[in-house]
Amino acid sequence: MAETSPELARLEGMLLIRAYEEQLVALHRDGAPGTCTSVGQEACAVGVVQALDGRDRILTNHRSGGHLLARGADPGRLIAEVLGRVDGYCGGRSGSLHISAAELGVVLTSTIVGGELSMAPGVALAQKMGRGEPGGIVAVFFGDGAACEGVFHEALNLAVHWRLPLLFVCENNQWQAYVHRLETMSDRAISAWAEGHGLPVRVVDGNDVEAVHGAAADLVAGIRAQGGPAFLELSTYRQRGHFEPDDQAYVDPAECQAWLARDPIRRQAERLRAAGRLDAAGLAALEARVAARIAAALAFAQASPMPGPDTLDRHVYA
Amino acid sequence: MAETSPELARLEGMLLIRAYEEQLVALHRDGAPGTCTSVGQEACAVGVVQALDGRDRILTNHRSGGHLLARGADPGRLIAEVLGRVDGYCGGRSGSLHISAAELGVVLTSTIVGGELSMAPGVALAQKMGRGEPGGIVAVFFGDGAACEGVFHEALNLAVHWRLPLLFVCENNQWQAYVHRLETMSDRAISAWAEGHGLPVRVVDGNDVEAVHGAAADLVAGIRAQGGPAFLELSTYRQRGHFEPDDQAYVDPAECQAWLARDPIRRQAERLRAAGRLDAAGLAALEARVAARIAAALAFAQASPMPGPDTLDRHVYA
Amino acid sequence: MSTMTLEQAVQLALREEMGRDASVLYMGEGVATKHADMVADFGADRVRNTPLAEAIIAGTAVGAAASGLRPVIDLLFAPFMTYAMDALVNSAGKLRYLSGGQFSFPLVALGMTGAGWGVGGQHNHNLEAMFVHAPGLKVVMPATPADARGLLKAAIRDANPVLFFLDIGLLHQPGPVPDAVDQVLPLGEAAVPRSGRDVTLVSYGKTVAVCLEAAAGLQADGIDAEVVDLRTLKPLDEAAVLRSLAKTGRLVVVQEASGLCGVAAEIAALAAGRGFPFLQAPVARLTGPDAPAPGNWALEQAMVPSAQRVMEQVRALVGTPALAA
Amino acid sequence: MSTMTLEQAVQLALREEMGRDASVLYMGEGVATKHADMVADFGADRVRNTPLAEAIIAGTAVGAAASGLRPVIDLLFAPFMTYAMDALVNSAGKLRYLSGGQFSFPLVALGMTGAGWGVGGQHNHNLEAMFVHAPGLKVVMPATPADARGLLKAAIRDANPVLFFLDIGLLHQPGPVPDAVDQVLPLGEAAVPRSGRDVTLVSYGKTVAVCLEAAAGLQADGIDAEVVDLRTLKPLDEAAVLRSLAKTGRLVVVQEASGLCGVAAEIAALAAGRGFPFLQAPVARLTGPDAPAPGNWALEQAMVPSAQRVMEQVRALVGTPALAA
Ligand SMILES: Cc1ncc(C[n+]2csc(CCOP(=O)(O)OP(=O)(O)O)c2C)c(N)n1
Ligand SMILES: Cc1ncc(C[n+]2csc(CCOP(=O)(O)OP(=O)(O)O)c2C)c(N)n1
Ligand SMILES: [Mg+2]
Ligand SMILES: [Mg+2]
Repeated sequence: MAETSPELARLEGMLLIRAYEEQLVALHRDGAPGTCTSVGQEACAVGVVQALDGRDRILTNHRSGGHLLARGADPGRLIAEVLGRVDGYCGGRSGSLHISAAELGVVLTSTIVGGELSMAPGVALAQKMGRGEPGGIVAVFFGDGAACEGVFHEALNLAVHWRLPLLFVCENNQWQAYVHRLETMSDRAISAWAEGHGLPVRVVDGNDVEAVHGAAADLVAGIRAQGGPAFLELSTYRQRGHFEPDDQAYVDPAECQAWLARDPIRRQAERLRAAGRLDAAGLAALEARVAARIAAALAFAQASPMPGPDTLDRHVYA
Repeated sequence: MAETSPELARLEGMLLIRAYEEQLVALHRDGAPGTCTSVGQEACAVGVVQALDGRDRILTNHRSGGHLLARGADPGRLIAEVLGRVDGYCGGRSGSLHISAAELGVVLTSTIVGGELSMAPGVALAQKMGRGEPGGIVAVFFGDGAACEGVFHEALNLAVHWRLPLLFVCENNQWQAYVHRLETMSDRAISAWAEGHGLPVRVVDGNDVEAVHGAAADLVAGIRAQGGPAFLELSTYRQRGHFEPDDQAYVDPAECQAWLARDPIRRQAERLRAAGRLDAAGLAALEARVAARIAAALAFAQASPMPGPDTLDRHVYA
Repeated sequence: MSTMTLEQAVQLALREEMGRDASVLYMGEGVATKHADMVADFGADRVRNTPLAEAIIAGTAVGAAASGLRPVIDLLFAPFMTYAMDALVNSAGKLRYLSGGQFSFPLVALGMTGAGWGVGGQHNHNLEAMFVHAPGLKVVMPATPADARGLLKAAIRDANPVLFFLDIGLLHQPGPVPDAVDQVLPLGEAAVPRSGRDVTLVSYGKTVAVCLEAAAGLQADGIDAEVVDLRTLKPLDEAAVLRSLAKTGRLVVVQEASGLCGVAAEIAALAAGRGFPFLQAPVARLTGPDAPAPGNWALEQAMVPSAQRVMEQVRALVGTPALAA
Repeated sequence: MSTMTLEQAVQLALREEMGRDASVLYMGEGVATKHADMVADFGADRVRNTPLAEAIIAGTAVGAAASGLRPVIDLLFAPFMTYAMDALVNSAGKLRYLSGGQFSFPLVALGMTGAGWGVGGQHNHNLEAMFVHAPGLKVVMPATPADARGLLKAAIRDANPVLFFLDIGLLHQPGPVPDAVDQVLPLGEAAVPRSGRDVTLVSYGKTVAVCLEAAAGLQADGIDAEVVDLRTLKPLDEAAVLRSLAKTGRLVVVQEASGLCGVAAEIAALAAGRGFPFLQAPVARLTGPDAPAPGNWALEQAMVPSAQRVMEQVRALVGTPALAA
């Protein structure tokens, strides 16, 4: 399998996220801190992030592993951060829930639901006012739950009215921690709310990485050309529950099964196989490469020391 | 002029509000505290409040004079409150900005923009759960500015999703203190935002008291019949500026002139005159009656004592 | 006597009060999911999952409380209360006053806080002092399952808005709880879980146990420490603190929250004022640092004053020559 | 020296800093309307009216501050900051720490507070202590036009988020302001507008003048009071307070904010701790009541500690026999 292509790269990107998060789950079973995994949502991360370029900035939230890896984060430094080690992106201070990596343009990650929406217009304003790299835009990832917070409304209105270069990416994974989103909003709510703000809105199958990528690329091109914001709602599913461990006893098994059958990684692999661009050996090779990276990452992270308690009040003030 | 009719009563109701607020303006010129008048918006208050009945509850904000008077508040107790006297509805503690009168069902007035929207679903929930009078609904008055606050979005979503008996009444008076609303939102924003929530929405000329009343009555009937909320946007204008005194130097005179020409009181008077139901003498009689009430109210209020400083920490805790 | 965790005690109190008073309502992000049994017993009307929107959860509670209901809202983690701050501080705390006493707001807002989960300062922030500072609110933070039950029952029955903080580090610790159904503990009364003559240790939440451990350790040095558990942070049981101080003449105030303008500052200020005649040594405060909580578990634990530090502090104080002696 | 009001001094500082540094941005509900001259001078990009939405004003400032701008946001009245609390406390205050120092947040949030307008507790609420308690934030509250100018300039240049409170009662009072353009007053330094030997009066904001008036009145009784104006509430100039206390041995802390967990409690706690060796009498706090501000003008004025009360308090203290004497 010598072929490389964007489609294959997207498959590999998704495999990496899956392997990384499965590693975190295994670590958790051995006593490491829990995490919010994005298993099942890999197409959202990969599809959108690959539609951005180096000038752009990303804001994310508690479920950030996919976004960071898709942006090129080092899985070793990510695992180190989850484990609270000094080589983590945040020196072990964040743990899993607010990992940002300024060097990658993944900034200001917040685990306050809606926090990313609150800060994103300011990052976009700075881009617009020439403080970022020329032509850069901002993408903000948030969940269906975050769309219930008032700051969703405030951020959309400000972005539209100030014509900020901001792509809103709602990963509608059907769940808001332990509450199904249909217990908190109507089925078409999120895109309908966005439409009320009068910006371009697309709703896309979030488990189809090519569809996600295509829509994101269109919207990003529109933002760069016209300046104002755009909105992308991705229908997807949180396969593993909210936060490790989660037995998902509260989840309707039929709903879960239906979504498992639409797994984004299998789908992309089948698409490539059907097109004659991937065979079993090729897939196995990709998986092996990814597994090796994660194994090396784990070793790196586990070798990294814990920060000392004497560092407790470092970095409070600038 | 022996005729009495709802239309005439609405005219008289608007005249009373106008006379009351002009009295406050005069008092302010003599050194009394300032107020947010609703001069120019009287049709909103009278049209909506007359569509409610005694079982219903009302929440309002800093610009509440019209709502309170339309609900039957005693102008003497209102002026007393503005002047900080013990006979005010709130014993002089509120002053002009948060006057509520539980005995009239005007509850929980807040001068925090959006405060009324934050509390209204709870009042409606209590009604729905049988804590109010059977069949009662709730009306919440707020401005175009309040629609920018996140709690607007949260309140709409909750009311829709919980099917609360709540009439949202947005008095879109074009201004948000010293900022024109088109500096903060697009022209069709408010109703478009509401529509995104999937509840019945009507946009009505807020300077036509009969149109307001008709729309409010329809929506109230719908709420009583179906249970869920409804939304009424009233296009109107704040003739006197934000808070006394306000020279309105920042206002476009052409815009202001155009709206003054559409004064809701003159309009209702002309409508009745055209229909042969009011003549100059009749109007003068109404004005005289209203003036007499306000004069008596002023005398009452000015005779009311100030609360003593020993009462400073009364009513903090129940 | 039964044995249960603080979390279980909270649920027990809620169930008891919901059974007793049909106007009690329980709302929050996931409460109906997590407590399907309560939905079954009290109905979906009274046990409600909400949208993910703290401002409207709190605002709705305020409106409902003024209209004949008694809402208990679960705001999950204390830092999320910042979204609910307007409803709690400006509405619930002020509208009784500004309306001249027309309304009351019998509501309880629950929030978890404190070290014990290791997920960082956006989940663990001991910000209870912010609400102590705000007028019109009461604030409770129990240290034992029995107190959690008794105080929550009192909070639900109280006519005022009560912020009720649950220390994450205590949630799963078992403790004895009396079986009597109506074990209501009045708000505003401190407890003295250990009496002593030489020094007063004042605390609340999980650091009460730290003080008790320190007191046990100090025994070996021949130092007899009294431990005062504030339990309610507002209204503060000032008399209990002064009573203890009158006896011991020495005071160490211990809290996990950061120091500046915290509850420990209030207690120390009380001692410096009305307690001054009793003071034989400086008042010491042991508090968390002026820093957010880190995600790293060990660092998070290091934020909490330890029994070791309390003991050292006490030894230093007792060594201080009594100025008045 | 020019004479200007505190409000004018704030505008002057803003203009100076905007002229000096193109990354300074001024945003808020109506700032462009009220300061059309600044729009003319600095452009509509840098002087912006915002939607009526404090949460996103503050959040936008946080995002912009981390991205190379220096926003100054006008949140109008302090109680409106409750809507901005998440952005200020959870984002600006914590994300530097939680990111391991990757970001800094050079922003200033302005809010008016204090008696002087008579429109009630939803406009006047001295809640500065809430922000003093929160990690990662700095807090300033000047008492004179000159200090307002110098401190605001320092706040704008500071790399941290600064809450900057303007006392409504001082806004329109004129005072001398030095003409030098670069009169920057470092954050964290108290002033001693009056020195004395017998008692220390610590305060900030409008009650500094109350203390000065009381000090003048006490002169007649032969009591020589020193007045310390904190100016910055965080970082607190503890050394200045202790220095004065070392000299006088007696302390009265005066603030308009309510007492519980306020800045006066922190100062009193400092005195009870490191200041204890100096204390010759109880530390007295004179604060506003634990009540929202009423709309009634006279009642609102009555919330503010008066010079009369300060004098009575001082006389009582000086009458207290020095325990150490
Ligand atoms: C303000 C706030 N409220 C509640 C939480 C607890 N919480 C963390 S994630 C989550 C669900 C978020 O749902 P959604 O936005 O759909 O994102 P998802 O977890 O599904 O990716 C909740 C309730 C929080 N972190 N912040
Ligand atoms: C949270 C909050 N922000 C700002 C203000 C100051 N303020 C009072 S009224 C007002 C304008 C409100 O506009 P709108 O909602 O349209 O009502 P209107 O005054 O036009 O009736 C503003 C900004 C406030 N009282 N509360
Ligand atoms: Mg979700
Ligand atoms: Mg308006």
